[in-house]
Amino acid sequence: MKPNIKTMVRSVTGEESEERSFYSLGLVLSILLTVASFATVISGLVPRDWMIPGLIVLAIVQIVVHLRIFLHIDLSRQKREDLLMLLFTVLLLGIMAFGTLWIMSNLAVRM
Amino acid sequence: MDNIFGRLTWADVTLFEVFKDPSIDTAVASAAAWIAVLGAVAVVALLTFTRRWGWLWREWLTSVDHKKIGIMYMVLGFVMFARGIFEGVVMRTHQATALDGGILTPHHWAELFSTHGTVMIFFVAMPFITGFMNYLIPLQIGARDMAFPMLNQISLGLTAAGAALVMISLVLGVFETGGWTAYPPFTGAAFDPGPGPDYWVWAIVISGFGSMFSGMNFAVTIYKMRAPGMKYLHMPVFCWTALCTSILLTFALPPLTVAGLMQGLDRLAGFHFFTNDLGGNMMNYANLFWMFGHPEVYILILPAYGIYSELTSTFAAKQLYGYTSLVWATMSIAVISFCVWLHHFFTMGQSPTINAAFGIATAIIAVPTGVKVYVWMATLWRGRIRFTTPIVYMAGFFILFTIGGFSGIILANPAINYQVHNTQFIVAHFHNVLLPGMLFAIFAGIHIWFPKAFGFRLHETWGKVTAALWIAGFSMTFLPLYVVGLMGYPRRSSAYDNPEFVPYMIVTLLGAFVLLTAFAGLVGTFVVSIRNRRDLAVPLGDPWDGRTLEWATPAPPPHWNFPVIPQVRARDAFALEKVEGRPYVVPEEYRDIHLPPSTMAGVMCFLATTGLGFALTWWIWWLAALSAVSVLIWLIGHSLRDHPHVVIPAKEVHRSNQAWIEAIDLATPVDRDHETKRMNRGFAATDMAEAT
Amino acid sequence: MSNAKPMNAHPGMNLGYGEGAHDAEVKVFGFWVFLMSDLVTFGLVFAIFGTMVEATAGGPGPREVTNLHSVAIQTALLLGSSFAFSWASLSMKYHEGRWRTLFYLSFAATSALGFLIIEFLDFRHWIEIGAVPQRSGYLSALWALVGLHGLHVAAGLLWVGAMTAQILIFGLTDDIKSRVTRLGLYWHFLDIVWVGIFSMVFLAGIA
Amino acid sequence: MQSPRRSRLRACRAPLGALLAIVPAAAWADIANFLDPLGPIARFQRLELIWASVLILIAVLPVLVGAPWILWRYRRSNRDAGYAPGWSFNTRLEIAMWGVPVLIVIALGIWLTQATVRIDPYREIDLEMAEGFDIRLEGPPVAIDTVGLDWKWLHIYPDEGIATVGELVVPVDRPVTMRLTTDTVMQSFMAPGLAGQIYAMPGMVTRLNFIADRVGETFAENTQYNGPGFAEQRSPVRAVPRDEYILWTAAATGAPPLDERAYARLAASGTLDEAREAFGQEGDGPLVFTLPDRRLFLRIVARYVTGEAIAPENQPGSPVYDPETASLPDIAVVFGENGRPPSTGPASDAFAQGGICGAPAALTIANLGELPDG
Repeated sequence: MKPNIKTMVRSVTGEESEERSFYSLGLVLSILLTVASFATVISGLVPRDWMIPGLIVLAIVQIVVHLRIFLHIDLSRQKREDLLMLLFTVLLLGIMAFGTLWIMSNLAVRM
Repeated sequence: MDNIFGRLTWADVTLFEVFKDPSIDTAVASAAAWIAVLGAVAVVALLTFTRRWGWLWREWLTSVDHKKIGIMYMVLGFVMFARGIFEGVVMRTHQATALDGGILTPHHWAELFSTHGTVMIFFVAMPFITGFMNYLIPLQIGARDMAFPMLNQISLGLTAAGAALVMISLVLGVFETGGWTAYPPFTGAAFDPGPGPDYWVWAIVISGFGSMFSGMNFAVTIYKMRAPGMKYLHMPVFCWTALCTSILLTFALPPLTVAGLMQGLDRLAGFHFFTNDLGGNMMNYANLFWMFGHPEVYILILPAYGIYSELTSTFAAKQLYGYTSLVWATMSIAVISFCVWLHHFFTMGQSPTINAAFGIATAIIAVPTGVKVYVWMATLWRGRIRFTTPIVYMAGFFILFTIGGFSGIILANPAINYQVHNTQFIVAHFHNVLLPGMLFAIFAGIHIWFPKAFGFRLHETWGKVTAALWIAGFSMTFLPLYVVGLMGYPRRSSAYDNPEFVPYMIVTLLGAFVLLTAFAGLVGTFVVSIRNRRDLAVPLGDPWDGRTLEWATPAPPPHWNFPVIPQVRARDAFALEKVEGRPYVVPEEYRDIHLPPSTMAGVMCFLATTGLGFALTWWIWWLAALSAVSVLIWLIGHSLRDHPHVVIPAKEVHRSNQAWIEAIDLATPVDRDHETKRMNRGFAATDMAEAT
Repeated sequence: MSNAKPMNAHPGMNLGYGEGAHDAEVKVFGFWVFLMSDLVTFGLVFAIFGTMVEATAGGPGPREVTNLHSVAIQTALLLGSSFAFSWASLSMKYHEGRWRTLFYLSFAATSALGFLIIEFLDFRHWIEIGAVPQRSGYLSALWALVGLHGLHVAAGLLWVGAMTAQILIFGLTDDIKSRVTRLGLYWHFLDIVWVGIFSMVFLAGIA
Repeated sequence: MQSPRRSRLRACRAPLGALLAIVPAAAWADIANFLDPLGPIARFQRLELIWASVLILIAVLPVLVGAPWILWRYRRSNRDAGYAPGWSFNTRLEIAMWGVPVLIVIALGIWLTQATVRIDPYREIDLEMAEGFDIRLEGPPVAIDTVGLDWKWLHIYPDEGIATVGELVVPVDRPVTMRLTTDTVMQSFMAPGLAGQIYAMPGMVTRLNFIADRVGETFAENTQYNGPGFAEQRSPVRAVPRDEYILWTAAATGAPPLDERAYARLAASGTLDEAREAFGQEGDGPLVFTLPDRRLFLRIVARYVTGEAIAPENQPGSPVYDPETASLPDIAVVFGENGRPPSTGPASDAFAQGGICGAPAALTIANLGELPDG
């Protein structure tokens, strides 16, 4: 027994505008964060030593915004497998990328 | 375009080398080329004369049935295994004569150890485990097929394309000579501009994509396609190991792909990733390669652990001891295997802190591995062990694999590693874990599941003798290498000048011949079994008193696996039904079954990527473009057509299942004492029921 | 039954319940696994780039290759493309007709095409100033990383083309919706990778 | 100096002949290896091997003994043995299964960390270390710069102003501090009787420290495959009394110079035999040179960090390498007038630690960008 698609479409039109504003929020946040990243480097307001950490933080925040809003990752049950997969990937990537940078920078100093 | 074949010329054809410059060396090379060519011609001729082309195309090459794809993986593995074994024997023959020389030229020797390693790891071990996972996963989790059947076929096509490139290198040109790891800059364009390293790069990258897609496919299948009621902790241990292997395949292949593609860019386009000059850094390659290479070891060994788990519990007629421990051990191995890669280059010059950190991680990974061995012992304890062929392999595994693990933990200590790295000690170690660890499991697994796949058992006496030969051959060939390794004999060395090595190398040579006999024994087992297939037939499907869902189907299982998707309540679903005395229940209602349609996607991808790899190796640019464009156009075209499912009517399912159930009703259950006798038709009387 | 929300699997699908939804869920999850594997690939190329940042061998460095105007335009185009795609997903989810979806999809594609053109102009400029990948390890890593992303975008464009044809032929069937959803995941994923590239390659390069 | 190891690469020597070759194995009994070390580092590694083995045996023995016993005892035909088909868990057994290996690994981990730090190949053998090993230190360290060529090792003694190919001679009781690089592909230097191996890579400098505490002979070899002559890249290492070492260095003063041309010829792919032939030397002894340019090692390293591509004709090991036209970079061009690196940037610290003639302790990919163009 499949529910009638037409009635379902009607029952959810309220949700459409809700989702639209959510996506728009994502767009606004992304623009703000991108502008902040550019400003970090070119405005001259941020001390040099803080630039790269600042860029890293802004990039991570923006990635989380993208994941949450555009890729619909959340803590609900049906997304749990996706989220776990993502976290596991981040863990492995962390091991590999951190390991690579650690090993190679150490080797660079000792060569 | 001055030459439509790029840089390929007549001089690259190795078939006639022996006539131009007769020697043992060229004779070996040309013989190998002729065997490859004549073998291909013979297969084509056989198919033509028996008019089997249509059958091959319809039933096999275009099939998306996971069982058939699994079998094709095994066949591919066996063809390549034959090559790998022969190469091994030629190499050992050379080494036994290598005091100050040897029968081969150093160049040919280098080609041999490089192809032997590449073939054995990528085109024997990988197809074998992929084949097993393909065949078993859907059956064990109660599914009809993989999550992505067409992708599954494409994976096979890509793996076969890699294998094809390695085979083509026998006939056209030379192969790479820097070992299966192919470290630059030795394999870079500055030192080896020839086609050898290109063959390696493209074979590895293309088959690597195949393995990666397989991994994703298996992972999704296990995550999403389990039968209703089958919780994660109800899955057979093999499925757990397969799940972890799939995750490793998904995440560990990217470093290899990246390293391979960068090497390809260095060689083809003059990039500077791993070159000597302009900021290239070969240490990056070592780092990337082993970031793949170490998880790869566990990709190969975990499914083998799964097979050992299934076989101990089956042939001891016991529930598996410590299921949860095994699951935890498997998962922790999967994760830790990503934290140990540096132990393959302890001697590159990094600080002792880093060496110690990775040394400790390596020692830690031994804990779950050790636990597994104890778990299998505990499973056998107070069992009723039947000494069938798989148990013979298992016995060999216990002793030999433990020795391999022993040497592994020794290698984990950087202080010792400085002395034995890159020596024959390493060669002994990894053969010691891969042969008894992985290959024995594959052979044991073949004995167990061959009857499921083909409907008849393998000949038991032949099987046992072969198993004994493998064990003896392995011990003779590889254990002496530990000693010469400690004495400072480097690996990959075509000659030595220490006469003390000679006796060891002669034992090794004898061992290699025992291994060759064992291989012949394996072939003999198949031949004898096929001849006696009527006596060995087990059409009812459960010759070994199996415990998991795949045994609750006829042998061979129908295309759709299960007439009705089973409901699962607990672990060892089929064993439970048998103990409770109600296996083989007739379903209340049959429904139409929808199966994915056949497709030529796999063949297309095979042809296109073989062409692409060959073209990039020989700089035949038009062929490269043609291959890439044609496969893209085909795939897009494919997506624009409708591909209706194949529907098996409920009546057909009913008829087929009813015939099987009726045959079981007529049969008498066979006691385990007669398991290997003719009366075993695949309807088992279970030991477990008697005890409870 | 009447208040069942059709959000059973992933955004952009209103497939109802039953076999179709399960099938779509499996496929979308499978694609998610692929993306994660691809993420590792990108992460490793990033890491290699990190180890080679200083390997300029006296050739052009980050300052010479970074054109912030161009990077800003590329960022805007890619973000716009991503946003347009989410609009396409929404119209696929809430509206029956195919044209509305195709309309937004064409926006996404045009924007991405613009991105590729600007990127191509950048590449041409790099070649002009001698910043070719054959010059140094740094430039090899740069071209590989930016090029890999560009190649993904180009492949995505091809996919949008194929998808458009499929929508025209089949209409918005369950199967097609599931495919568009996967394409959407891919599209947004590429945007995430670009966030990494403009922050860590270009901005950090001149910081 | 005639030793039975002097081998020639004979590709197709009659196999039977090699099998039956009656070579006096006794001559080999005196050659030290890892199992019979000449110095404290290798001896320590051997001790590690023994103790690690003992510790691992605790975990391994139960399997080696238990598995065959269980297989036999619980065979199906033995109806006297118990049968517990449902037995699948036991808390104590679980604790033992996980606990014992964990304890062993903790012990191994602590142990291997200490050992790794203690014999870090980069660590110079000083008085403190000598005390730990209970050996004498007599005299300052001997600096040796080793260059891996296809397919022989070039050992440069910058302080003595000599260089050898095909033999490494070290004095007993004086620490050796070795810097390594190659002028071709990656190699791995190992002298098993003295210390483990370390990779040598073009454009980079790795280090190896060791000391011989008794007179004897071992061998140095390459363990990283680098081409057809790989098996030939093995030569004797002699640890000699201090007086003999002085005599040996003095005797070398009349040797031909290893100038740029001679080096270019030496660097061409070829075994030691072929190098002897090229330099017109009879017999099978080592090649000995004097060293006109004490910065030769540095110049070899610098070849790869000039910021310019290396033409294949100028790259030793390449099939088209041409020793007649090949040249090494001028050190002043690469590192500035005084042969020293720039005084700022991350590179300067590493360079500041450099030993002989301002040679870099570290020449890294990372500091390539910092080098002046000249």
